[in-house]
Amino acid sequence: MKRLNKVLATVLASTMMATMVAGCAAGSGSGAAGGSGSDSKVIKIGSVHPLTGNYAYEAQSIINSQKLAIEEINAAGGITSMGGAKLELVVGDSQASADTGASETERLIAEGCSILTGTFQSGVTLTCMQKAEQNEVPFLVTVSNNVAMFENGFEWCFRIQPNADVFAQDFIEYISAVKTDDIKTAVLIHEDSLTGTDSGDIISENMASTGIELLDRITYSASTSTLSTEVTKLADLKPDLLITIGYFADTSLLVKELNERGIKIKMVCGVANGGISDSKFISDFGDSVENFLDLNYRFNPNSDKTKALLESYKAKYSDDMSVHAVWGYESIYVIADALERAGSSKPEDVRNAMKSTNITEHVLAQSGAITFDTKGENINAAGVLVQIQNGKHVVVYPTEFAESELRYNK
Amino acid sequence: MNAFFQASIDGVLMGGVYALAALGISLIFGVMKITNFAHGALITVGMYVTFELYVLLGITPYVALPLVMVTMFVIGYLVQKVFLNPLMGVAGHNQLLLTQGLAIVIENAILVMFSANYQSVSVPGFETAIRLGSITINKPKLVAFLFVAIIAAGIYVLLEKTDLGRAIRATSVQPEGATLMGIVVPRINQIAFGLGIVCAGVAGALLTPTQYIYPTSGNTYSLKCFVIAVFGGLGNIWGAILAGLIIGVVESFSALWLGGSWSELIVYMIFILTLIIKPTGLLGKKG
Amino acid sequence: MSTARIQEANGHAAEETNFLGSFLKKVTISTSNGKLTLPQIIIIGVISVFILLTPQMLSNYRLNLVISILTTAYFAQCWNLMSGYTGQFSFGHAAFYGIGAYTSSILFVDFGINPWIGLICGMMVSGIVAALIGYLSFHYNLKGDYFALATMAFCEIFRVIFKNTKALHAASGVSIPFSKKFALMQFGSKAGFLYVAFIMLTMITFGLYKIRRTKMGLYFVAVRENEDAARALGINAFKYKMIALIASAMLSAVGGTFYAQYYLYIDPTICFGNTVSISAITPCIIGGVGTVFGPIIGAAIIKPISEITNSALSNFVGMNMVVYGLILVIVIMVMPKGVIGLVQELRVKMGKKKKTEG
Amino acid sequence: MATLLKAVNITKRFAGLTAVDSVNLEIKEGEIVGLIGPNGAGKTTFFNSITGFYPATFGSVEFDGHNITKKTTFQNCKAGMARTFQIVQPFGQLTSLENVMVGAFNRVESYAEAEKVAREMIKFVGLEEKMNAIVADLTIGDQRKLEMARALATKPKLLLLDEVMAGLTPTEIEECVELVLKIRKSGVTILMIEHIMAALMKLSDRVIVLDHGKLIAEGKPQEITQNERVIESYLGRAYKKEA
Repeated sequence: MKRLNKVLATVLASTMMATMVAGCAAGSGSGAAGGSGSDSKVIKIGSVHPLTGNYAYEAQSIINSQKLAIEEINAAGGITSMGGAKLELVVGDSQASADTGASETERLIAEGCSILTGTFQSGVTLTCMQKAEQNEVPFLVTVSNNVAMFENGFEWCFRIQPNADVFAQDFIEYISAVKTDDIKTAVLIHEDSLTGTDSGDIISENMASTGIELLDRITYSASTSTLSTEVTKLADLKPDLLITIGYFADTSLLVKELNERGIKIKMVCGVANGGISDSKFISDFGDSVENFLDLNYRFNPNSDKTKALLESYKAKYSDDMSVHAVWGYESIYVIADALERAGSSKPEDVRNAMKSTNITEHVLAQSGAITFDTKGENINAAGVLVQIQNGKHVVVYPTEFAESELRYNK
Repeated sequence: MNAFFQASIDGVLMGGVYALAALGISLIFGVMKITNFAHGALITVGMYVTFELYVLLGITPYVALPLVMVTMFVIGYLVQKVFLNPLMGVAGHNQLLLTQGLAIVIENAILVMFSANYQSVSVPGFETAIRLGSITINKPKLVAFLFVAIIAAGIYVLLEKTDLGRAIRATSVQPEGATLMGIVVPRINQIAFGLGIVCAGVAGALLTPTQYIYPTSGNTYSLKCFVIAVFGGLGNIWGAILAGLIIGVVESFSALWLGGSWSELIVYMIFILTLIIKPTGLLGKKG
Repeated sequence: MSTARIQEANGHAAEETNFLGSFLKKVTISTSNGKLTLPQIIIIGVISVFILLTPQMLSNYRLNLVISILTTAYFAQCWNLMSGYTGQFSFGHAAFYGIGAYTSSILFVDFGINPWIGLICGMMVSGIVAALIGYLSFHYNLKGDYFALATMAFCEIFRVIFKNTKALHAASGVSIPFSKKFALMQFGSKAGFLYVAFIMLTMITFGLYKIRRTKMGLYFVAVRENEDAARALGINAFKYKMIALIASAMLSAVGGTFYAQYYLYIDPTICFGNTVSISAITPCIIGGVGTVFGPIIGAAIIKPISEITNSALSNFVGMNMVVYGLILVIVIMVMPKGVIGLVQELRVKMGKKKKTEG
Repeated sequence: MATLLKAVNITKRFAGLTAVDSVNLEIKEGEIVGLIGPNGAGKTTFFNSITGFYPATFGSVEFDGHNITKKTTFQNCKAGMARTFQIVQPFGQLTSLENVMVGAFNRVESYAEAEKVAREMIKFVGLEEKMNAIVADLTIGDQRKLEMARALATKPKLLLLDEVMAGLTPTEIEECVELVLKIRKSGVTILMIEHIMAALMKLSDRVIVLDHGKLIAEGKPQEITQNERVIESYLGRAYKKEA
């Protein structure tokens, strides 16, 4: 045992030394790699997501779709304005922690990424954006809907997805439009992290304008192991409309409890809900979640491009493409477009090109082009109302994107 | 009133599962004075073992239970043998960081092997709850509660009525003395750790019909188990059970009256009060 | 102060015929003797100069790594003061770190109070909280694992409170506007932060080194080694545990404010998460608990390892953490007393070998 | 001679068990008092009650003219009461010098001065060879001596020794006896628990005997050896063995 220890110690010590030396050498080598010239054949795009930890599943799907987009672009000849330069995704793992996210951001910048994408959790995203801003490298948010993030006067950051404010406003608008007269009361239930509270606040403030009475607002911690008491509360209130904001696991817990107790609610509507908009949700709950609604970002169901994308994703990863993944996919196309126009992979040129983005052909369910305002937010970002019908997600509102009529529970 | 009864029942049932997981912590701490921070990760392992058996053999978690127990025992036995026994003599903070390191390894090894996808196990006939008037009782949790009672009783008998149990208890009181009596302490430690991990694994297995399985799904229980184990009195079986039930009910009622976000606060306050007022826990002997 | 002692030490070293043994002896600093030898001073000097020159030599990313090593080492030293020196093992040091970060950030963002003043306020608030936690724990004689679990519970309580209280920004956290003004405690470039972090670490390390040779320092260690004996020798153990805890908490608060000013965004999990507390403990255990330089050595090992596993295995999701965890486990198994403990053991072994051979 | 310690009616109960039962004791300045009794007679508990480790259930203690019943250990130490432990309680990872310095700081503030006092005390107990050794590496005998040096460094008026000679070799016992006499000469009053009867006979001016928590005899060593009750309860076997 002692001998073993000694051997282990020696191995360990030498590995440490070697890695440290290697690390330093690598560091000095890539020191000035930040702005590799336009003649380079490979353009690096950084991607920081929580690949380990609680959000590993969602993060993985985003990375998958980014890789898919890059393959498509490279197969189609890369960035033509730069002599067919190829794109490469450099992946960083934020481990769901802000300072790891920040240091991964720094690493990807050091490795010469022209632009970064990330990171799913708003807190981590914000920290990473601060780092990108300081290093003067553009940062395109894939998924993170916190409003305040873009109120800091950042000049290098962009976001194509709708923020929590847009979600909540759209929700209020759409629900006013589609509600029937027998829907008089509502309960809002959401998880208590940034994602839930952001939209939750705006909805509870504006609920009155829809003419529906908000009976209660129930919050819980997303990592909870049970929601039975919350559902008990809910059962006592008997709302006509249940509004739920949460991730996949907690929303599933909620639905499980509702089903077990046979609680039927006239209308269930999520807001950017990680559960209801996931196809696994349908396969797990079947008929019981029929007619559930979700106000969420989504791909445009009526475009051929989308249909092809969904098929190729499924073929490649044998899993349905999640709603989050769409933003990973589209983010790469937005970047490729900027690179094409910039004709350079210098972060500054990419940023300037990003500012004048105007993409009309995209897979998103939003009317109008992808184009950024001065803050860096996508002006036309919008949510759509999705419903589960016959075991499929279909868009039911606004009519521009609708695949089907909204169905009501009797 | 209805909500009151419902919350009590939900609390008690959830408390049963907490109690079982905490029992493992209590046993491990009681015998080896190890604060096992890998407990949550091992609960997850229990879930995945159950899930794999469900996928491969198509058996429900309840049928799979004996196999889960054996697997978990072996895992626990080996973890103690390979990682913890060599560290038994050194300062406690090493074991703490070691179990923390193991938790990282286990959690991410699962991620590598099974991907981060949400997995679930369904038991036919268990999708709906039992109804008694307006009160509903969750079937998987009810069954889990029964299993918890059986396993707790089993561990009680093992500890109190068998030679092995006596050896374990002797080791927990005084390892040096036990050595003098001819007890092979390292092996007893391995068995005790194995048993503790069986508790974690069974808790995980029993939870599979009620929740999703993903690489970090056991983590939620980790801290709560410590609270319960200390609250009940470290090393005390009935204390852990009682404390589990109390914490389950407290959590349920604080969620009802204060909201789920604050229920954790109440649990931790109870914990600190226990430490201050009676550090030996509910049923622990006076210090 | 004690020339006799130095002579003694020198004499002792001269006896050591084994070159490597005597070298190791000179390089390691045990918990028990307080004087630096010349080789140690030289090594420290060289490393310091190297660190101070890094802004000229390294990329931003490497600088970020150096800064994070320095701040991690600083936070670990804070923990070392109370848990390493005084033996009160805290598992919830994030509480003090978080309170420091939140106090200065909220004062700045909501009330326009300068972060430098906020830093002082953070130290005060953290000190008061520590006094409260310390009183409850020490007055009721919580020790060992029980104390560790209590601190962890206190930390969780803070996390829940901060997460759910609107006035404290709840889950939204606090985002600090970016500026380049020294007056606002932002130093424009990474180099500025690096120097500040270096000064913080140097000061706390120097303090820990010095205090070891004072009455208070000796009393801290005495309480750790044997509280009953300490009390029998006239030491008010409660008082010294309180001093160590409060001092450690106030210094941790500085680390928290630094984090907030450097990363410009904090939220309840970033500040009060379990991983934050663990990040203070890990370097100490790797380097050597209760030693002056252990936490620095530990941070200098563990941070690069996590960087390297992240970058080397970035395309193999999860493996980065598996390897990191395994390294952690192996390190603890091979060096239960940390790097410094291992080096001391090797030294003793080599000394003995020489004796038996001779 | 003035009374240094006056313990009245000291009673200590643990969960129903009475470990010390109404014990009265008075010690005069300059005395060496021996405390004997069979195992479990409550001797160490009595020490702990007097020194404030755990306060007595009933009774009062007066030390050097002050009532110290409610005082804690460290306050008593400041007032001039020092003790050693039945099982040595060293600061294992510190050097001998540092161990004793901890005691010395009871009276002095500066590090240099404490070091001076500690060196003197270590010389006093004859451990100057091991000044810089890590205490955990010392023999039990040396650790006991060191513990005495540590206690003496606090500059006590009263020193309570709890079986300092247990487990020592005959030569070491010899040295220890000399040491205790030397301590007395330096003006320190001593109360000692001891099982080594021969040593106790040589050292003590007075011996008190505890049995089942009660004081059963008190007097000069010779008187005690002839006391029927003492012989019956304890001394018979032990004294014969020693003799």
